[in-house]
Amino acid sequence: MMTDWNAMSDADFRKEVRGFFEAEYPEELRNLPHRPKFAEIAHWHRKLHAKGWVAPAWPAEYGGMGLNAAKLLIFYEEQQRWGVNRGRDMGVQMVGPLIIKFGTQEQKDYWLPRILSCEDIWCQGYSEPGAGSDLANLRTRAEIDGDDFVINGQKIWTTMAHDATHIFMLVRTDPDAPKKQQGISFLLAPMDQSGVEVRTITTLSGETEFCEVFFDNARTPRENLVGELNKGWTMAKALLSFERIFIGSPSLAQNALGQLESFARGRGAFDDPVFRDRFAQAALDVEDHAALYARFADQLKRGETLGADVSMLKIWVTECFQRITELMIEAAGPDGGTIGPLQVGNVGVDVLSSFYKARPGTIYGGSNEIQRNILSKAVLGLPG
Amino acid sequence: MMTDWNAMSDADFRKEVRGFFEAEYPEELRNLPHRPKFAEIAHWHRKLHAKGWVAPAWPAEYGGMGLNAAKLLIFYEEQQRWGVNRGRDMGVQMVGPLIIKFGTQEQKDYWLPRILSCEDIWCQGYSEPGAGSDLANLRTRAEIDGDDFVINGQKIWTTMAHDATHIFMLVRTDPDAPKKQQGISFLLAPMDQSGVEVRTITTLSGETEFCEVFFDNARTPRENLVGELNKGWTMAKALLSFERIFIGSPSLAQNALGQLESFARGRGAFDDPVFRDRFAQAALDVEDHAALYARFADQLKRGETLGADVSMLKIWVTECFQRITELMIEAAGPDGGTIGPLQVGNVGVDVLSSFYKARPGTIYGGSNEIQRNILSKAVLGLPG
Amino acid sequence: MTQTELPTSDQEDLRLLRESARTLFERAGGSGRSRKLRDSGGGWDADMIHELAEAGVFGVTVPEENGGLGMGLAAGGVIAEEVGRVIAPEPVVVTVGLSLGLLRRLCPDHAKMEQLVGGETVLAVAWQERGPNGGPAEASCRYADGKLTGGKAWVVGASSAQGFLVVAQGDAGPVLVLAQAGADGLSVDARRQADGSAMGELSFSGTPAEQLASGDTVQDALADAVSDTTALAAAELVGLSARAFEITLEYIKTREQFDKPIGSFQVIQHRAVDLNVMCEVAQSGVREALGLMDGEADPKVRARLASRAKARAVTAAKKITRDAIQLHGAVGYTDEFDIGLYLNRALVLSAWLGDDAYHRRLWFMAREAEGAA
Amino acid sequence: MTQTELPTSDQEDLRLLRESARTLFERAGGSGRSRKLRDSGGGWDADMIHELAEAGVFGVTVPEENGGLGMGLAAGGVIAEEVGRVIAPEPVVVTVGLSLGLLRRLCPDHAKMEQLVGGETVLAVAWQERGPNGGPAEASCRYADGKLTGGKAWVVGASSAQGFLVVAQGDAGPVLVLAQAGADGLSVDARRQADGSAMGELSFSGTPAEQLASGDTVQDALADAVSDTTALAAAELVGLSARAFEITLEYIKTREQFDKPIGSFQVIQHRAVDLNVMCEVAQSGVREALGLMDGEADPKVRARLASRAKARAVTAAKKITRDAIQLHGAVGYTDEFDIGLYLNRALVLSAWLGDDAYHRRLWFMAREAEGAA
Repeated sequence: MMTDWNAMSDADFRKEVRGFFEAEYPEELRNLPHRPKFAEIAHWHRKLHAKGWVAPAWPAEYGGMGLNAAKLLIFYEEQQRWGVNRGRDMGVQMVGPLIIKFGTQEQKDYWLPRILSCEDIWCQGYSEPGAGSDLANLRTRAEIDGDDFVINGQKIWTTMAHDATHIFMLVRTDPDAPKKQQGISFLLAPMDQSGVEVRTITTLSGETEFCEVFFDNARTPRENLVGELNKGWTMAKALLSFERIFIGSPSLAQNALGQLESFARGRGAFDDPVFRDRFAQAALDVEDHAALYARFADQLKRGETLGADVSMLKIWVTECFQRITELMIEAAGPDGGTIGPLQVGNVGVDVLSSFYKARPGTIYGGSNEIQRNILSKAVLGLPG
Repeated sequence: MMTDWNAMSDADFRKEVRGFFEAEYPEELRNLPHRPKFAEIAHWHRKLHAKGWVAPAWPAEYGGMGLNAAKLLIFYEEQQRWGVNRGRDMGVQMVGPLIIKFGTQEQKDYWLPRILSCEDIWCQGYSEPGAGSDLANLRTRAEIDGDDFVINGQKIWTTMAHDATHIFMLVRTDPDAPKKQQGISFLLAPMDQSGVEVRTITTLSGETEFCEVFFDNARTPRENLVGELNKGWTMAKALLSFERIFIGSPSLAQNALGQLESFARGRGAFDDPVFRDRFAQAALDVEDHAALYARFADQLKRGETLGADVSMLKIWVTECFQRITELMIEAAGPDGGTIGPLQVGNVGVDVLSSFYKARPGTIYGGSNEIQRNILSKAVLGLPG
Repeated sequence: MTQTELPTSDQEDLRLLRESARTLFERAGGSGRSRKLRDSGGGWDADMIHELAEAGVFGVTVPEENGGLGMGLAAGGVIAEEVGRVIAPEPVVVTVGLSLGLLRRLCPDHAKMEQLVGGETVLAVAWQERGPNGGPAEASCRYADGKLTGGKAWVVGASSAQGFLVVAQGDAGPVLVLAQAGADGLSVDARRQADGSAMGELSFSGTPAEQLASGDTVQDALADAVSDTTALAAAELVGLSARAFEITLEYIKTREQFDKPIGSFQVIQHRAVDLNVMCEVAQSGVREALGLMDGEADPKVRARLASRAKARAVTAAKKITRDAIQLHGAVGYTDEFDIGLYLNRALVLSAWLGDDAYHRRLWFMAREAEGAA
Repeated sequence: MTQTELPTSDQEDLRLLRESARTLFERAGGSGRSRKLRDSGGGWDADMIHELAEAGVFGVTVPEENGGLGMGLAAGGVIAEEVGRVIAPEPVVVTVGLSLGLLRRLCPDHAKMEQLVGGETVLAVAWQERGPNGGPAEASCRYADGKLTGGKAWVVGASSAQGFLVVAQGDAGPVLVLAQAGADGLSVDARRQADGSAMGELSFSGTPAEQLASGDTVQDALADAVSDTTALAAAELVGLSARAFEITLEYIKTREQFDKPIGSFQVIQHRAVDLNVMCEVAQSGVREALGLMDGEADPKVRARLASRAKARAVTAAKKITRDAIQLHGAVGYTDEFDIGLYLNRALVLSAWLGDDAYHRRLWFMAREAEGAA
C-alpha cells in the first residue's frame, strides 16, 4: 500500500527524503548550472518514478505522494539543499494540477500517467510578444474547426519548448469578449506537427533555454480543452496560489551567497573591509529574508491560505540574489568580465554565469514592478 | 557715475567682490547656521546698501548692479565662498524683479527704493495647506471691495513671515476660471494690520523660521495688484527661470562635505575603510555634480537660456547633501543623536543641525518627485 | 529552516503580552503622552513606571523566584516593540537589558533587583568612556577604598535616575558598584538628545559607591547584558518603524495633491511597498534573532545575533523614518505631525550602542571567529 | 569653479572630432558591426583599424612631430566616448592609452610609433601579473640576455595583436621590451570575455624580445600611461552608458503594456530620469577629469583624476546597463536586442583596470597623500 507520508513526524519525513536524495541522486547532476534536456536526467527521473516520488503534491489516487503543505515544504527544502534538479517538471507542477482540478475523467486517465512517466514532456505557453507583464493581453487565437481547435499565433519565453512533446497554453477563444481577461481558454496541444515551429532564443549569456513557438494552423482535438471554454484565465490564476511562496524561496540567494563566500575567501577579497561590509549586508539580507520566509511557511504549515503579501518575498530575494552576484563580479576583480569558471583553490566558480542567472528573477513570474503594484493595492490598500 | 561691472574682466570682478566681502563682512555672521532676523544683519545690510550692492541682478537704473549672467554667478560664488548671509532677500530676489518686469511706473518708484533700503521686508505667500506640490491649487481669495482687495485664506511655509513688513502673494481672484492655473493674481500686502495673523511653525529640529499666515478680511489697496488681474500664474513661473540653477548649486553640499571631513578627521572616523569609501562616494558625487553645474553655468555665461534639464542639478545635489549629513551622524557614533555642537579639536560641529538642514531640500522648491515628473516629460519626452 | 518556531503555547503567551503592553500604552495616551513629556523637558512619568512594573514589564526576563515573569528575550522584545510603537521615553530597555541584565547575572539577591522589578527605583548604567578624540575609549575609571574616580560617558537617563550602576576598575579587576544620584563628588553633564531625552557624562572625584560584584564575571555579565540590550533596542526600533510606516501609509491615503491622494501615484506606491517590505523583513529578522538568543548560551554567538538584530533594525528605521518625512512633504518637517518624533527617536536609538555599519562589522568578525573555532 | 573651461576654439575642435568619429562609426554600421564581429568569434576589423588610423584616431595624443594630432587626453576621451557608443571592439583605448602612451613617453622615435599611429600594426601591452590566489601580484617576469621568462596576465587583445609590449624586470631595473606574436617560447592562453573579446595570459620561456627602454623611467611612464588608459576607459564607459540610455529611452516610449507605453508609468519615468541624471553627471565629471589631466604634470594628481573618472564611469555604467535590462523586460535578457551587448561590454570595461570601489580607494589615498604633502 501507499505510504501515508503525512502521518510521519516532520523530522522522520525529512530524514527519509534526505536519505533518498543523498543515496540516489547522481553526483554529476548536483546543482546543475543549466536547465537539462530530458535525456540528461532521464536516469534520475526513472528512479524517482519507481519510488513514486515524481509528483509530491498530487493526491495519492493519481500517483502522487499526497503531501500536505508542511511535508511539501520539507520535500522542496531537501531537494534544494542537496541541489537536486527539479527535472522537466512543468507537467507535474502545472499541467497535472490543472487536469486534476478542472479536467474530465478521460483527461485524467489519459494524461496523468504520461506526465508521471515523462512519456509526455510539457512546456508552458503563456507569454506572448505583446503579453508580458500584461499577460491577459494575449492574442494567440484558437478556433473550432470540426473536431479540432485550429491555433494561430505566437508564444514566447517558452522554457525548453525545443525539448517538449506537448504545450499547455492560454489561447483566445472569444475575441469579442468585453474584457480581455475573458474569452481565454486553456488548451493542450502536441508539439510534433507541421503547424508548430520552435525557435530558440539566445540570451545575453549565450544560453538557449527559452524559445519562441509559432502556431500556423496548428491543430489539437477539441477534447484537449481543459475546463470550460473561455474560462481559462481564472483557472490559470487559481494554479498560481501555492507557487507564490516558492518563487520567493531563499534557496537561490543562499546558494549564491555560499558561492560568493568561498570565491571571495579564495580570492582574498575578505582582506578588504569595504568588501566585508557589503558581504555582511548581503548575508544579513539573506538571513533576515529567510526569517520572513519561515513566517509565511509557518502559515502554510498551519493550513492557512497565503495572502497577496507573500509577494514581498519574491521582490526582496530576487533583488538580493542580484546584489550577491554583483558582489561576485566585484570579488573577481580584473577577471570580472571573463566567461566560464574562475579557479579558486581546487574548484572553479563561474561568476558571470551566476550574474546572468540572477537577472531574469526580477522580470519573470510577474516583474517586481508588477509585484509592487499588487502589494500596493491588495496589501497596503492604496487607491488607484 | 555707476561702475559698469560687466565691462570688467571676470578675474578683476571676482577680485573686487572677494576683496569687499573679506574686508567688510562681519566675522561673526559668516556661515550663519540659521536665517537671521533683519535686526541681526542690519549693520551689514547698510554697508551693502551704501556700496550699491544690495541688488546685483537689478538693472542699474533701479539701483541694482546690472550684472550679466556671468558676473552674477561670480558674485554669488564669492558670496557663498565667504559664507556671506544672503540677508532678507525675498524683496530683492522675488518682488523687485516682478515689479521691474510687470509693475507700473508708480509701483517702481514707490517700492523699489524701499526694498533696497530694507525699509520694507518681504515674505513670500505662495504655498497653502492644500497647495504644496500642486501649487496652482491655491484657495486664498482676494475680492475687490471699493478701493481695496479683501483677502481671506491661509498661507503656509512662509519663511520669516514673523519678521516681515509685507507679503507678496498669489491669490485667487476668479474662482470660476475654467482651469485652476487661471484666475490667480499677484498681490502685495502689508502685514501690519488686524486682518493678518502670523503663527510660527516649529520644525522637527525646533527651529521657527517657517510661518503660517492667516488672512481674515485683510485689506490691501487695489494699486497693489502687480500685472494684470488673473494673470499671476504666468508671472510667477517667469520669475523662476534664473532661480533654477541656484537651487541646484553645489555650495550647500560642498560646505557640508568640508564640515564632514573635518569632523570625521577629528573623530578618527577615517580609520575605518568602510567610512572612507562612503566619504569618497559622497565627495565624488559633489565633485562630479560641480562639473555638471559648471556646464550649465557656462551655458548661462554664453547667454543661452537654460532648459528644463537644469532641474537635474537640484535632484542630485539635494540628495547628495542629505547623504553627506547622514554620514556626519554616522561619524558621530554614539553622539549621533545629540543636539548642539560636538567638540572636535577646538571647534564644535553641529551634526544634527546639518542633518535637519538637509531635509527640506528634497521637498521644497518643487519636490524631487515633481522635478522628476518634469524632467520625464519636458526633457525625456516620455508620454502621459 | 524555521529555527524560531516556538511551541504554540509560548506564541500565545507572547501574543497576550503584546496585547497587554499595547493596551497599557494606548490607554495612557500613546505617542501623544510621549510628546507631552518631551515638551515638558524630557524625562519620564513616574506613574507610568509604576504601571509598567505592575504589568511585569521590567521583570520580564527576571526569573520568577526573583519576582519576574521568567520569560525570555523574545518576550522582552515584544515589550520593546510596543515601547517603540508609542516612542515611550521610559527606560524599559535600559532597565530590562542593562540594569537588571547586570544585577540578575551578578547579584540576583540584591535588594535593588526587587526595587527595579517593582518600579520603585530606576538606575542608569555607566559602562562606557570617552576618549580624547570624542569617541569611545578604554576604561580608566577606578574604584578603590569604596570610592570612584574618573568619568563615564553615554549614560542613558542620567538626569532622572536615582542611582548609577558603574562598571569600574577595582584593585583586583573589574567591579560593579552602585553610586547614588547626588552623591559626593559626582557631577552629571547631561546633553539633550534629538528625542528630548538626556544623555549624561558622569565625572567622579572620590564618589562613594557600594561594590556589588567583582572579577571577570563582571566583564562577562556586562558583555552579555550589552548583547541583550542591543537586541532589545533593535526590537524597539522595529516597533518604532512599524508605527512610523503605518502613520505614513495613513497620511498618503488622505493627503491630496493634483486632486487625488498622493498614495495613488505609482512612485509613492512603490516607495510605500519598499518600506513595508523593509518593515516586515526587519520584524522577522529581529524576532528570529531574539528567539535564537533565548536558546543560545555562548555569549559570542549571542553577541553575533544581537549585532544581526541591531544592524537590520537601524538600517530599516533610518530608511523608513527618513522616507516617511519625504512622503509627508513639508508637514513632515514640522513638529506638529508625529512622524518627526519617530525620526528623532530613531536617530537616538540608532546611535545608541552602535549603528548598522558598526554592527555589521561586529557581526562579520563574530562569524569569522566562529568559523575559525 | 569651471576649471575645465576651454577656449572656444578648443571646444570647437573637440566638437568636430566628435562628429567625425561618430560619422565614421555610424557609416561602418554602428553597434550592428560590433555584433557581427562578436558573432564571428571576437577580434576586430582590419579595415576599420585603417580607417581609424586615417582619421588620426590612434595618434590623437601623439605630438604632431611624431605623426599624431597633438591633441590632449580630452580629445582622446571624445574618441573613446564614440567607441563606447557603438561598442566598437577595436583597441582604440589600449593603443592610444597604453601602447602609444608607453612608446611616446619612452621611445618616441621608434618605428613602431609610426606603425601604430598609421594602423599598420596593433600591439598588446603586458604589464600585470597574476598571483597564486588568482588576483594581481608583484611583477616577477624577467628579461635577461634578450629573452623573457615568466608570465603576464590580463593582456587585452592578446589573440589578435601582432606583438606585445612587455614590462619586465631586467638586470638593472625595469625594462620595456617588444616580443613578436608567435615568437619562440611564447604561449598565449586566451579567455573569452563577456563581450566576445579575448583576454590573454602570456607565458614566456626564453622568448626573444627587443629592449625598447630601461630604468625607472619605465615605471614612471607605465604609471602615467595606465592613468591615461584608465581615464580613457572611463570615457568609453560614458559613451557606452549614454547610448545604452538612449536605446532604453526609445524602447520604453514604444513598448506597450496595459494598452500604453511603459514609459507612461510614473515608476518607469522616474527611473529613466535617474539614469539620465546619472549619465549627465558621469559625462560632466569624466570630461572634467580628463580636461584637468591635460593641464596637470604631477603623475600622482593625474592618477587621482583618472581614478575619479573611472570610479564615476563604472558606477554609472553598471547602474545604467543593469537597469536598462530591467526596463527592457524579458527581451532585455535576450541576445536579439542590442542592450545586452552594452551590458556585456560594460562588464568587461568595468573589470578592466579596476572597478569603482577599487578606484574610490585609490582616489581617497591619493587625496590624503596630497593633503599630507
